[in-house]
Amino acid sequence: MTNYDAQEVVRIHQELRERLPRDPASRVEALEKILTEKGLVDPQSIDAWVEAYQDHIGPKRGAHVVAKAWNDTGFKRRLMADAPAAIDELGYLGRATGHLKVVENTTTVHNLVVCTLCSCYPFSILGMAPAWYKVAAYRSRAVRDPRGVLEEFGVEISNDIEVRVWDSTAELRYLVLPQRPDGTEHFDEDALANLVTRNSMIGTDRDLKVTALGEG
Amino acid sequence: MTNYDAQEVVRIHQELRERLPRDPASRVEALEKILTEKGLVDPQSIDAWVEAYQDHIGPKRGAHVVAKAWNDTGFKRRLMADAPAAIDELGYLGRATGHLKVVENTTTVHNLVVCTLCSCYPFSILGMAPAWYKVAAYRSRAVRDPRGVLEEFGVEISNDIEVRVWDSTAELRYLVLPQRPDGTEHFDEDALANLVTRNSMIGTDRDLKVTALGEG
Amino acid sequence: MDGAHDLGGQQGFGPIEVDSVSEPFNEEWEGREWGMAQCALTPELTIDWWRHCRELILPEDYLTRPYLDSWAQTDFATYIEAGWISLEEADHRGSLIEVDEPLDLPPTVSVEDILKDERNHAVRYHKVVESKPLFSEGQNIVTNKEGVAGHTRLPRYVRGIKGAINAYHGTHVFPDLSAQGKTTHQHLYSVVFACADLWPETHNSKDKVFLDLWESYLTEA
Amino acid sequence: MDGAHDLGGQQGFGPIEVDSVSEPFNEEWEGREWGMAQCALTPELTIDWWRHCRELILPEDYLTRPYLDSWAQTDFATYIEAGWISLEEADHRGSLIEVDEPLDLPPTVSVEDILKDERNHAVRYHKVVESKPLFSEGQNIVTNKEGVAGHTRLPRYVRGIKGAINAYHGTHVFPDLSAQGKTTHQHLYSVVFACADLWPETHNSKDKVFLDLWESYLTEA
Repeated sequence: MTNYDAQEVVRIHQELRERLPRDPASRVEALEKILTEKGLVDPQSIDAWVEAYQDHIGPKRGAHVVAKAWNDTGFKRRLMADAPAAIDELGYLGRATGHLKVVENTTTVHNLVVCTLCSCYPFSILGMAPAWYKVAAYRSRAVRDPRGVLEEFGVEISNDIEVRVWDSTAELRYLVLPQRPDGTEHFDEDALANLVTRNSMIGTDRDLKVTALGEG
Repeated sequence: MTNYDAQEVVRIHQELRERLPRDPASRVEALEKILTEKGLVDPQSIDAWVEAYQDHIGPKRGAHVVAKAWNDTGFKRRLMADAPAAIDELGYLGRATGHLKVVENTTTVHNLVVCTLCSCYPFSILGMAPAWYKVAAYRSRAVRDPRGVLEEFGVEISNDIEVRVWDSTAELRYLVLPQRPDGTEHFDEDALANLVTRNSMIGTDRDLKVTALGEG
Repeated sequence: MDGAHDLGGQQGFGPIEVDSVSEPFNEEWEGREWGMAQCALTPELTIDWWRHCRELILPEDYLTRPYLDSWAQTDFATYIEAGWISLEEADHRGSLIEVDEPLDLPPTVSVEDILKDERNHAVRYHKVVESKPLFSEGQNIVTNKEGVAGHTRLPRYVRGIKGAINAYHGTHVFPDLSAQGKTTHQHLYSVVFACADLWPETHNSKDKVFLDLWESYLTEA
Repeated sequence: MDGAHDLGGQQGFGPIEVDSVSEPFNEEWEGREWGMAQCALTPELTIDWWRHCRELILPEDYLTRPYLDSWAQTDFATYIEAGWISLEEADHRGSLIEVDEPLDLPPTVSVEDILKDERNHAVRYHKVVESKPLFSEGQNIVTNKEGVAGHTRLPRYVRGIKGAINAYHGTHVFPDLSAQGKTTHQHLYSVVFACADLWPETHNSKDKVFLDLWESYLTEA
């Protein structure tokens, strides 16, 4: 039974520090071995979860949502009003998107998403978070120097654009709706989706590139 | 020439991280080798400095100051009013004691010294700082939970005693004057000095033990 | 708690490795840890307790160990605190396992099961409660100056700062108490702060930072 | 700057190893570093600039590397920033040293020299200036709510907090500017804070914390 005893957890962390191997692979292997022998986890189910997030659940989903919002004003309206319901139409509702919120880039606004306290991320729609999203350098600086952070990503934000940083401190998760690039009037949803980068949906990319085949 | 360029120093730290060996002994060896070859340091002078702080300048000096203050009310008055001048009488004025301040324990007051921002310490009178004084655990907690810290040192402070924590944020350095133990009325200065522990002059020790020979 | 996890505005971490690649999993163990976190049986606990246990990792480890490794560390800690596995079992990496009463492990899942079932994992943390929200859109507020000793979701960089209500989100589970195993609900708001009010070097900035904050973190300005 | 060095009140570091022994030097390299710091020729710099360079060490290194090792790191950085040694020379650990113009290294010192000369190293940072101190003993003050982007000696845990003047220390070198190479002086005070005003869990405490703070860190309460 969980006792919610923080002092005890501090003691456990210290003990584990001495007792567990130092390399992450061995630590996780130990955890899987213990849980499996205890009958608390099924390694084949883990396999399936890895495959699900390796091959099926990833930023392509978010890109589809964005492309559909560009292409279908009714969907966009529903997405901005109630994102969980809208992505549910596409079968993308799931882990960490029960309180999804979409924030829209415009000519005068740029949005950037961070979680300074842990590394909250809308899994079911963007898959696993990129490594940079979880490091202290990004988490600490996104709220203090967002323009400097964007510069490191090669994104120059002119002074007349307002930067809005969304720090995911509650159970809401944020998806940035990037601007539709010019010259894509005749692109279908698939071609549009190909233009949408993962970073543009977090806000560390802004001006999407248009390629002949719509491959961004 | 020092340019006072913080951005450049950040870059240097990052470069050094990649370039310098990871173990401290090799790093310091590299520094000494470079400075010696550059003619910026004389290894024999380093030897002398090590010997000075190994064998001559240490907490025995502080203990002498404390014992003299217990035994000589004139000295104590001068010490409390102008500690640098008073310790200069004993030949102990030096590094980091130019603005020394003495704070006195009483039956109702206990003093504890810390430096939360770096690890400032009155070198010329207490020698090298103990390892625990410089670790994050002490620096972070001394100002937030001084009684908890003292408990870890085996010091129980009753509720009617006020704890005063001195965080050395400027160039002042603090020396705690512990209480003279009972039953030492006939001890001479040497015997008294033997009772004074290093920790009692930082404040992580309080009730000094009296032994038959005055050996604490 | 004022811990190493509370990173907003902390300085000195250097540049971001923006090109760190090979997602979704950089190494195999990352996938294993992620998968375990999704399908292992766990003692009854709240997400906020789990987060707090992650925050309680020693700062030097929190800042130096990979993200999903800190999940593994947190899983170990929550299992051990709940008495489901022992420190000795962790120590011997499985060779000493004692199973008292086998638990009812659900059948193996396939990728198809996962994809079909995913929408049921869109946890909703809100609840309709009778009380009326204290604040309304556009209203000026000031955040609490003080932290709390345990888990909280009011980061240090927005304590004692003036902001305004951007939107009302309804009532959500209150994390400070949820981390102690007590489920209560509180009005939640999107609150907007001017960067200029947060940092000494951004006084000319017109940029904004938005946080989702619970009602008891706020008072009328 | 809000860096990892600003440790007052940070939580999660666990117990203190109170018995860590074998001072003064636990290992030989500690003595060498200490000695070097005392007698090597250095470019002209201020103690506050050196401290700031130490604060700029990456947080994960600052929290995990031994104390005197961080001195060595800081020495390297200050020598390199001043152009006295190059990154390449640091890299090759001495094998590539180029000496442009040999400096005038003082004669070798003996222990006797050191002990005789020590009182001349009692640096005094104060200076008599004409301006009158703004505050007097017993007066209530409140500390600045905001930090500064560079070096400062107003720790984060006492920002925006009410306290009282305990004593006046005269005028001392102001570290925020000294860290930028500018020597100015400012009135310095011993300021007392109630623990009860600092931390959420100590509201019943009657304990006190004293800090030495410069006049521009304070305003009348």
